[in-house]
Amino acid sequence: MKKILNDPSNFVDESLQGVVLAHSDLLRCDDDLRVIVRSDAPVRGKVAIATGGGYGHLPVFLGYVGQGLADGVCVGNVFSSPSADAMLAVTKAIHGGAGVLYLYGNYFGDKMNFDLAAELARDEGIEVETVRVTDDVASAPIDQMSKRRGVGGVFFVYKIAGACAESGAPLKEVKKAAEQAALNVRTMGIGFSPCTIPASGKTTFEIAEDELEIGIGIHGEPGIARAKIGTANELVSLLLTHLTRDLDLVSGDDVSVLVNGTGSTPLEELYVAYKEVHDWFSQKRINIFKPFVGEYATSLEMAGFSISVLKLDDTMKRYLETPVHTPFIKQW
Amino acid sequence: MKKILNDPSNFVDESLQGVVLAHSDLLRCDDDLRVIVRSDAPVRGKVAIATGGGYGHLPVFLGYVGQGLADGVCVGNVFSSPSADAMLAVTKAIHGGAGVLYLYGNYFGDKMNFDLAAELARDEGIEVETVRVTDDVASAPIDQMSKRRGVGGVFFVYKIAGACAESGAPLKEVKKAAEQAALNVRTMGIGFSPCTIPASGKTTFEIAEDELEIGIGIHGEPGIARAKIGTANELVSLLLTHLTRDLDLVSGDDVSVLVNGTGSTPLEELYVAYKEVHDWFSQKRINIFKPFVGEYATSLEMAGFSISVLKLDDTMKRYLETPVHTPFIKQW
Amino acid sequence: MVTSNELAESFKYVAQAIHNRRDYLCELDSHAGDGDHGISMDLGWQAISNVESDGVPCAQYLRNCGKDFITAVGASIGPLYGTAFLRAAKACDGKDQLSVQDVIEMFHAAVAGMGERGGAKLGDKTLLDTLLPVDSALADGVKQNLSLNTLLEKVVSEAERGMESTAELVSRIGRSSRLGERSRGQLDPGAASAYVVIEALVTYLLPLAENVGSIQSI
Amino acid sequence: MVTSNELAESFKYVAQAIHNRRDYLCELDSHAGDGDHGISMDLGWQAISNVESDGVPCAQYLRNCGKDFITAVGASIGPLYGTAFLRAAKACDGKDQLSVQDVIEMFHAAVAGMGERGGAKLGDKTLLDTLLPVDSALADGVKQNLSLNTLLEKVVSEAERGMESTAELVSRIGRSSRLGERSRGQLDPGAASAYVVIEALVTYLLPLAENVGSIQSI
Ligand SMILES: Nc1ncnc2c1ncn2[C@@H]1O[C@H](COP(=O)(O)OP(=O)(O)O)[C@@H](O)[C@H]1O
Ligand SMILES: Nc1ncnc2c1ncn2[C@@H]1O[C@H](COP(=O)(O)OP(=O)(O)O)[C@@H](O)[C@H]1O
Ligand SMILES: [Mg+2]
Ligand SMILES: [Mg+2]
Ligand SMILES: [Mg+2]
Ligand SMILES: [Mg+2]
Repeated sequence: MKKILNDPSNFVDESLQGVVLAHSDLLRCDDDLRVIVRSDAPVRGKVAIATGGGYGHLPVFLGYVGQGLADGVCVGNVFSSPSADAMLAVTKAIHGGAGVLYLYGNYFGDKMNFDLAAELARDEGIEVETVRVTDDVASAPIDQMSKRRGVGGVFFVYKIAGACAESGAPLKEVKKAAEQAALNVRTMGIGFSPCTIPASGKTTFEIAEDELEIGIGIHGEPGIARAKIGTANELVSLLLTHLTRDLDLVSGDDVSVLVNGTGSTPLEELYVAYKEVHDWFSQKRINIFKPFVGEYATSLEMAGFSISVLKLDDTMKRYLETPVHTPFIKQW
Repeated sequence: MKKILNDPSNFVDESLQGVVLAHSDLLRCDDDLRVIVRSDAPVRGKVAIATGGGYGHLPVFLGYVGQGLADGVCVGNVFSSPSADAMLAVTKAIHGGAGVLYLYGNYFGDKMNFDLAAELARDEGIEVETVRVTDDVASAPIDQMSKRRGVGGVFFVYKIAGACAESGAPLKEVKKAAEQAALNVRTMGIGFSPCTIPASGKTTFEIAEDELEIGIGIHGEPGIARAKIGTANELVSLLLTHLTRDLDLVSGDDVSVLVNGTGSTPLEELYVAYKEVHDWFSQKRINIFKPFVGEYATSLEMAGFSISVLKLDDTMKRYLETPVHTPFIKQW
Repeated sequence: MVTSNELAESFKYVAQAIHNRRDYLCELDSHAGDGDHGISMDLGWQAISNVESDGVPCAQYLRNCGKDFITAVGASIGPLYGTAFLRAAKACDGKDQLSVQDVIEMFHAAVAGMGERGGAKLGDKTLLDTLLPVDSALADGVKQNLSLNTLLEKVVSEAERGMESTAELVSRIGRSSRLGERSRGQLDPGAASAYVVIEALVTYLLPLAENVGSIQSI
Repeated sequence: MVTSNELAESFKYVAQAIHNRRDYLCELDSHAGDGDHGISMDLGWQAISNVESDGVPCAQYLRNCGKDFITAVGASIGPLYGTAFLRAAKACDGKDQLSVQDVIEMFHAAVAGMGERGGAKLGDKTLLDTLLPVDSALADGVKQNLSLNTLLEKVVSEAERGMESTAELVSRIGRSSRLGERSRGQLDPGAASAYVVIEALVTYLLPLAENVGSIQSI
């Protein structure tokens, strides 16, 4: 295992220490390293957004804490849910009097912990609402959308909900904006090679030298098929065919697109993919508004990429333009 | 070779098409894909900064084109110098009447092409100066600094020179700022595993499962030693010992630090390294001002990291704070 | 009547049993899960061992157990046991000491809470496959007015049967459901650790239950 | 006297020779370099084949060759040959036709330009190891007032000797210098392609040189 590591069991804590030391201007961590909030939290009168989940997906989730996105995060071990206790602590630290939205990817562990935290927070008089992101089209059929996993498309939901909260909207409205985004975002990924979990030294899956996992999840969960390596054109067409069908996209629609690298796939390759995305949508006369290319949701050093498509209305377009300022994601 | 690719010989051009399509708000490419400039070039009256080199190091070099950094770039094939012709074209496209600074990493191919381009540009009446970055301490002894390669520390030189140019300073002064930064920046890297060149399908080097290349170059050039895997603490101490000795750092000095990932090393691990950097410098009573952690100079999917240290004076501190706005690097 | 000190004694006994089976539980979790189940359970029950009971009313004591469990553990098991203790606390709210009937109701509330928290049903290959049969056995035992002794023996055999049923099930929920068919053939770690909990509680209680009569008479 | 059309004819002959050795040159470059040398040289000389010479003065023609070479090729070989042609152009500035002496001076300027551009010395394992001996042979030939025929034969044997010397050298400059000792044992690709250039030029010129006398008499 070639990693920048001391004791593997301290991996998450040491990494978080590094984050907090490097970005003390923008992030704050009071005493529990697993509870990190934007440095100006709580923002009085603003709806606060809490997120969280397992570690190993940077910039998900920690990287989305900051102006224009989320207010606080709780961080679990690698690919493992943080505790309800940490979630409650985040909730209290970011609550600015206007309620808290729990916004995270749909996984059993996270759901159980966040639901329990919500119960405890309500006991303390904090209004809490929840939106779970279920954008991974490969993880369940569309008529069971609530069973789908949350993957890279969570970025768009943070972006929309964060902008709405920043605008001063009340909790109900921020929740609605998040739901609207979650309803209109779809993602599908392709895995080339696995990553290794530091604590166990195990890889997340096995795959042949000439095979790809189509529809892979961000913990290496199996997708819908194993396929031989194809050209960039073939891979992108495959993903976009699934995504546009699932989203019912028709010519004239406006979308935003995220071409996301899962870890060790070079940015140079992601732009080859983006060129294919551009050509494919042009040909279908679907308009791309504000594309994003880069690492937005990773799985440590897993090689591969995912494409997320967000179907846009005018409100979402406006929210996509709202400035964002975290140590990991900046836009203005 | 598991890559997002069509015909490998079109890799660079297709990737550049993706970049230009995704970022047409900030970048412009007139007819030669290998010649890319900031969208508002030429900026009248401002010293223009041209850079360039082989492809495969994103955000180096292309990613540093934009407000606060460079004005234009010429892009070669993977790990191969662009042509003097492309450099001349960039020079003409960005020249705003105040002269052009050529700023790039010290490699024979790039030097020959840029020097020839400078000759041709001067023939056309454009004032050109050159600063080559020689920050890689592992590539030659300090008394042969001009033989050293340019690696990740080029980021700091762009940052300082770009900020100086943005301030309206004349060419001589911008050159001096760049030289000052180049003189005060040092880098050393460690390679864990190689990358594969798309056109040839070959890896850049071979290395055992339990070995690291200490002092590796950004094309996989051999460093000063092969070593067994160590802890994060050991690796960082090793690099910082070399760097601080080479820079003659003493307690009380101010530095900026860049912990750079070379491709497939996860951000989570880079922050483990940053924690070690922080502890090491604290212990030596050397002050870290504005650290940077992330991918600033890569070698496709090479695994590993490098540390760059810039010894600061007050002017450089000020320049480090100047806003930057490229599709790849943003700061404000 | 059961006091919070007596609850605490029994929980310490459970904690020791879990600690002894820690590696076995991790091993079970390494097949379809992430191999941490023994560690998580051990952390959680260790935390419970340290909860003060002296002079603390039962409900408050149980609430503190729940809170300390979730402070110690995230993952899946944290909110499941955390919820169980919090619901148990709610079920005996206001009571200083508990009758056997109270304890049985409390257990029912705890298991129901786990079901609600995770949305799992019998047969989904989770700890509920151990605990739901126990819950039914308790309810039936009350109806049939069994002796405490007999009931406890029934409880342990139901728990064991439930746990063992998970070997042949396909996981339909939680981390291991990712594996689909490949999750078949191994005990569910949560079901196995729940059996350790039940078995330890029963082992602890049996000597105390020796001379007491039928449940409804206590 | 040599016209730009005659220069163009000889360069087309060189371009064809390079094209024929393209794979061989790539193969040489694949040991210590990146395997593109044959492709780069081929691209560059192909570009030169297409430069218009009809009615263009020699200096202008050579300048256009240099510019088109660097438009076609980056890498190391682009600026080296590009500089060579541009310096050759400068050396014959203002002249419409060239004497053999002019051509020899022009060649010297070209090789000197390559040395300046890359900073390489004799023995650094580069194309200069082929070209510098040729340059010396030409200078000596002029001094000794050899016949053109004899001189050309000397030129080709010096080029060959120079190229072959690179096999045993360690690269001290350019991409292959990264390899240090490991670069020993193979011909330098740039030295090999420079030999192809010289050999082609000589082969093209020899028939024309048959009936002319000593250099200084032409
Ligand atoms: N939704 C759920 N409902 C009930 N039990 C569950 C659920 N999800 C997981 N479990 C139980 O948790 C056990 C795994 O616990 P643990 O390993 O501590 O958590 P994690 O899977 O997060 O690593 C499983 O064996 C199963 O019995
Ligand atoms: N600094 C230099 N001076 C002279 N010749 C050089 C220099 N650097 C490289 N060369 C020549 O260039 C050749 C390699 O050319 P080529 O493969 O086209 O370029 P690259 O190395 O950029 O791929 C070498 O074999 C050597 O002869
Ligand atoms: Mg587990
Ligand atoms: Mg776990
Ligand atoms: Mg080459
Ligand atoms: Mg080359």
